[in-house]
Amino acid sequence: MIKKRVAATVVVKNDRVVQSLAFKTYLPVGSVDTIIQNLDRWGVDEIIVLNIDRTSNGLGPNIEIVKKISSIPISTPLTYGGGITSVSDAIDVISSGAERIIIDSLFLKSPSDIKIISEVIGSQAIILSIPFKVIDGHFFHFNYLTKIFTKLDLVNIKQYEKIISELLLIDVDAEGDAGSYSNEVVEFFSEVNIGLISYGGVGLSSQGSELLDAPSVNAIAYGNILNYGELFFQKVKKSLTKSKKKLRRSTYRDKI
Amino acid sequence: MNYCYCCLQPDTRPNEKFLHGICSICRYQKSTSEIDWEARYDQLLSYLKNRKKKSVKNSFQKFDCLIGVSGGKDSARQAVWVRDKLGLNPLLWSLAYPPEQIAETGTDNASNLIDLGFDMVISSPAPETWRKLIRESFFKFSNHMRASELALFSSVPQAALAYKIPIIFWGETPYQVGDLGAVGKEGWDGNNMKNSNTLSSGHKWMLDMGFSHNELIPFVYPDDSEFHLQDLQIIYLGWYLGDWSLVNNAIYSNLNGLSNRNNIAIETGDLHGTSALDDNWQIMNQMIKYYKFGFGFVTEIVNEDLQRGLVDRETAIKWITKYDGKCSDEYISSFCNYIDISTDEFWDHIRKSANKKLFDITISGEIIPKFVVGTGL
Amino acid sequence: MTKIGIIDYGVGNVNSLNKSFKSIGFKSFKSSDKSVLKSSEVLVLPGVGSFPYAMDRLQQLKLDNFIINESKKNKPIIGICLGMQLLTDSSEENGDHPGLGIIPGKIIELGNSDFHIGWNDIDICKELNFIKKFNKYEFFFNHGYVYRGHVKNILSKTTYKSNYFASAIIQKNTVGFQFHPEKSQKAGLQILKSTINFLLKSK
Amino acid sequence: MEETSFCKLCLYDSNHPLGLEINDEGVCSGCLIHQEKDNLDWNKRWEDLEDLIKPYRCKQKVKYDCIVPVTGANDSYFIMHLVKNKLKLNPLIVTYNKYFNTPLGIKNLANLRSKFNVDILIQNINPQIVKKVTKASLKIMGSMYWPCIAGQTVFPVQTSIRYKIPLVIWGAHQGTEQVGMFSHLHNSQMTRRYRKDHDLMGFEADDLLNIFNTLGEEDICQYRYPSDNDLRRNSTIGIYLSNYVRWDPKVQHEEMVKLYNYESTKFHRTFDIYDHGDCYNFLNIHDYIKHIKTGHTKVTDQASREIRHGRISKEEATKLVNFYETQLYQYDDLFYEWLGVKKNSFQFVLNQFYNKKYWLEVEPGKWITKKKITVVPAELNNIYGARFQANSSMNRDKPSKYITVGKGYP
Repeated sequence: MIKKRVAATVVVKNDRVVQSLAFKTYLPVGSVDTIIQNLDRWGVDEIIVLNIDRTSNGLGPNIEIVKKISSIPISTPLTYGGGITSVSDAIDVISSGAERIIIDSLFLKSPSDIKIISEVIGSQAIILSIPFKVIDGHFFHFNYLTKIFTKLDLVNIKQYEKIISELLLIDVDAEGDAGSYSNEVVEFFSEVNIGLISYGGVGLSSQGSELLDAPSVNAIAYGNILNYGELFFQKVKKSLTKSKKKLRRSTYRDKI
Repeated sequence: MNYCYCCLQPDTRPNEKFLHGICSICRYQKSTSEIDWEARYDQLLSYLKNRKKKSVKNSFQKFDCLIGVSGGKDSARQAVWVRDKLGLNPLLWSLAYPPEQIAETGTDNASNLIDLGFDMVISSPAPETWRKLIRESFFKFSNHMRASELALFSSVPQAALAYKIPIIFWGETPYQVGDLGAVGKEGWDGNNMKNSNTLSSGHKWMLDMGFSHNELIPFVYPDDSEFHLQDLQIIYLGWYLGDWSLVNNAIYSNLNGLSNRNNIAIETGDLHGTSALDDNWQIMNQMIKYYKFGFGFVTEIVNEDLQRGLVDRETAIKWITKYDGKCSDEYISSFCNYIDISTDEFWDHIRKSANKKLFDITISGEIIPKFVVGTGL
Repeated sequence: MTKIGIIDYGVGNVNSLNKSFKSIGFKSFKSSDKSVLKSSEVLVLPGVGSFPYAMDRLQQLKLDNFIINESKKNKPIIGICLGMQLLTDSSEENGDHPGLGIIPGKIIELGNSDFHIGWNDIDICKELNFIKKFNKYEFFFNHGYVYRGHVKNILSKTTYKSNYFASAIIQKNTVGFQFHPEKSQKAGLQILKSTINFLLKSK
Repeated sequence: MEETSFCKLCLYDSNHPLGLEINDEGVCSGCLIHQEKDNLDWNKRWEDLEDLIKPYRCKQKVKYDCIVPVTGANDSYFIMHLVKNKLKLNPLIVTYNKYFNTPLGIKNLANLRSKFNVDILIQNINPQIVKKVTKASLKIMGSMYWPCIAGQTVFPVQTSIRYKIPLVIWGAHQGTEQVGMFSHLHNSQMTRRYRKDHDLMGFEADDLLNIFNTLGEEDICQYRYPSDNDLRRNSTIGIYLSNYVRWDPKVQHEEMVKLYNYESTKFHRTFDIYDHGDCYNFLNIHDYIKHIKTGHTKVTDQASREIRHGRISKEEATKLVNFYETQLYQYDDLFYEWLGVKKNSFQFVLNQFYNKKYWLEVEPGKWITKKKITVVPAELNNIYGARFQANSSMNRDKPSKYITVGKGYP
């Protein structure tokens, strides 16, 4: 049986890992390779690197970081997002060592390119990131470059059912605040036939298991909290005991 | 009070039984002359070879064995021999006295030992708890070392168990110190150390003082079951080191950088200044022992020389008469200061615990031996 | 030490594979040059992306015939994910495209425009020691197309939404994994090691 | 590489080796998190701490409750004050011997043991091995202090595993204190990752091994962190008191001097008198190495701390830094002798580690700082020093000499 994934998100800014609190405040955490090596050793199901200052600075994807990560080496699936704006960007990222890529601003700027990318790297390798806000029960797509939010248009997203393989739904306001992820967003997306990854504000709460109960949720991603203590990925897994059967068992390395 | 024919050991020593007028240590020494030391050495090597396979070396340590050390002569000698002759990687374990008690010679020698290229952990119990225990030991047993010896003996196997090190090397065999209760299944086997004089009194008296268990952790000798669980083996190195003696050990160690005490025999009750280098109050304790049993440290030193024929009986008697049980006032007053009593209280207690069969106490409070060294009462 | 040649044709994750092999005690190198790859004792064909694009890359670098010829000379080959799919006769991904034809069978859609992404376990179907011990172990999958072929070629199967498909296949000296052993942590590295040792022995 | 930006409040810039985020208002993450010190309900935080440690108290009073790493300096007294006398825990204290001990450090540690009446374990790694590792870390990362930091951050954790004492209590979380790595409310704990990343400059013990040098596994194994499985089996957890107490080193130290006779010393390269008096090197040659590699020295950290606590203006702090940064280091001869190297050989090694962002090589092997320093007259060095009056000295009237094991009493 396919397992649901518990992923680790690594937010990168200026080539270093930061804690991101509601996309507003950033705190320095450490270096990308040390943090990812550690997540790999902990046996997280997937590592998601979100490089948040590439598009805004017009830098393109952070190929150096992807290469550095894969030469650690790691043996955990790597997903990279940040600055991917073209087919060649996508190929570069994949051939530098990522299994999958995350598309964000390209969706707003030049959505037709996404199909072309999928023809080259395959739809299974493409995740579309949708940072969202909930205002008065309505869902808005948050453009973190312009800080503008527009109403989420599911009809539009439905068109990507064969082009991308998963949606990364980031609750912007909840980020950094445990148990505050908007469960309703899962319901809202139920008419879209694309698997979901929930990220932002789940924390060590019962919310994780509730989200995993939804058939459309393939994965939950955890970010800041994984930096707060030793073996915190395993601790997160413990908070998901109710969903134990849907998840891989925690592993602990014997070797240094 | 009788003296051994061969040496000057009196039969007042606890648990001592003369046989045909000869003391147990002399009998043991005599028996050693027929020992095939080469064979013993080979036996040790083959034992270690088999054990080494079994030893658990976890990822953050690679020790083969543990050696209990102080800042003294026996320690340096054993450590160097185990490392350089047996080719093992030892962890040295030092149960150190608290700052108020430890002598500078002791810390210097610990430094020297570390600098010789050893890994050492220094373990030292809580100083105020220690102070209370020492005070109680002094008044209860007239032996301030009763508490510290419990810690010295206990901390080493405790450490071996925590570090999962399968072998402990210990120095003297029970034969060499005349403590036959601790003899194991074979001469080298130290796993019966729990029955030694030092440990047999246990630590109940400490609990009776009102301490809780978690204040006395360093003083509790591990249970047999824990030894079994980890297959821990204590080995007496004295069984293998045929030239083990106070003087020989001191020679080896002095040549490895050990510092001696600046000795004035009349103040230290020691002929060479090579003993109890980490604790000046042991000199005082030897004095107390002298008042209790009629012999002190000088007797032990001289006896070794007598057994080896290095001194004549006449000179030996002279040294003992002159220096045994001597202790400078400075050591006594620093001890009194430590346990917060006056020197008068101290002497009152000593006079009370002095063996009245062996000593007269004059009106002015002087403790005068009734016996004549070498002759007895 | 066994030399493993990783075919570097611009598609897929050669760097991490290279490091993975080193970490389990093999000597490995990556190259797109036939003459260099020839010196290897085991060839590894990685691959991420779409079938036609990858096949096109192999042809451009003239590696397609090279791989087929090496296979005929009995050189052990391991295909990983898309690399495994390329070893088969054909694929229906974005049209109908011929593959290298080393392992009989073809690649078809998983169905319902679905993807199989994530960690799943494998059920071993062949009594071969090198793989038997990995029964029910979990590996990382990331694909939307699957292998269809003869049962004699199937080493293990994996269940997904009440259907199952081949997760590892074999033909003589060639083994293909639908999952990514190099991204499957401890189990993945173990299965790689076991497979390479098996292929070398049976050479 | 992005351009350097500066915090408008403290003395830090975005090149801080621990990382530093500066927000749109020009305030750095360190200053931002520092504001919590004046906004949090510290009584509530103390209750949180009590709740956190509750399961670790040995109710039967037969075992140690926790492990506390200490030295003969820094916050050790305050940590013990909280652990022993406020939380009423029964700790086993542990020390890694750095071997650069001063008489002051020996004295302070001895006095700490007596004043707090605690059992101690002191780890002394074979100095011949330590020297070998020191040489390797100098070669690899230009650090003479790697073994010290590696040892003092790992011996407590190893002891936790060996003695089956899950709780390890640390003092300040440097990442939080200096650069605001975590909010106090994140309750951040000790991790192997943090140690490697920040304490050890990205190099764990095994990262020192390579085929070109002569280090072996047997040399570095005692600096290894226990495995994940060891940590899990033992449920080891390392907590930081600074998350639960309004951490203010100056105020705390002043109290420790009064309560327990903690001894302090004047330094040449900083105004603070309380930290690192146990070591001949930390605020001397090690501080100089920090300067050549990172462009700043300890005085910048301490002055920034004083700014944040509102006890000094940024302008005054800058003067202090300019003065102390340029002071000569001392006692380096002891280090050369200990390591067995010549003075000019050591200089040659250091020359390879000058950070060209901050230093200009004007002549081969001759470096000058790129920082524009207005010369500060010597009398200004006491503008703030007056508030830091040392009650002792590093040598305590003894000769300058590393003490491996010392008595420290009286």
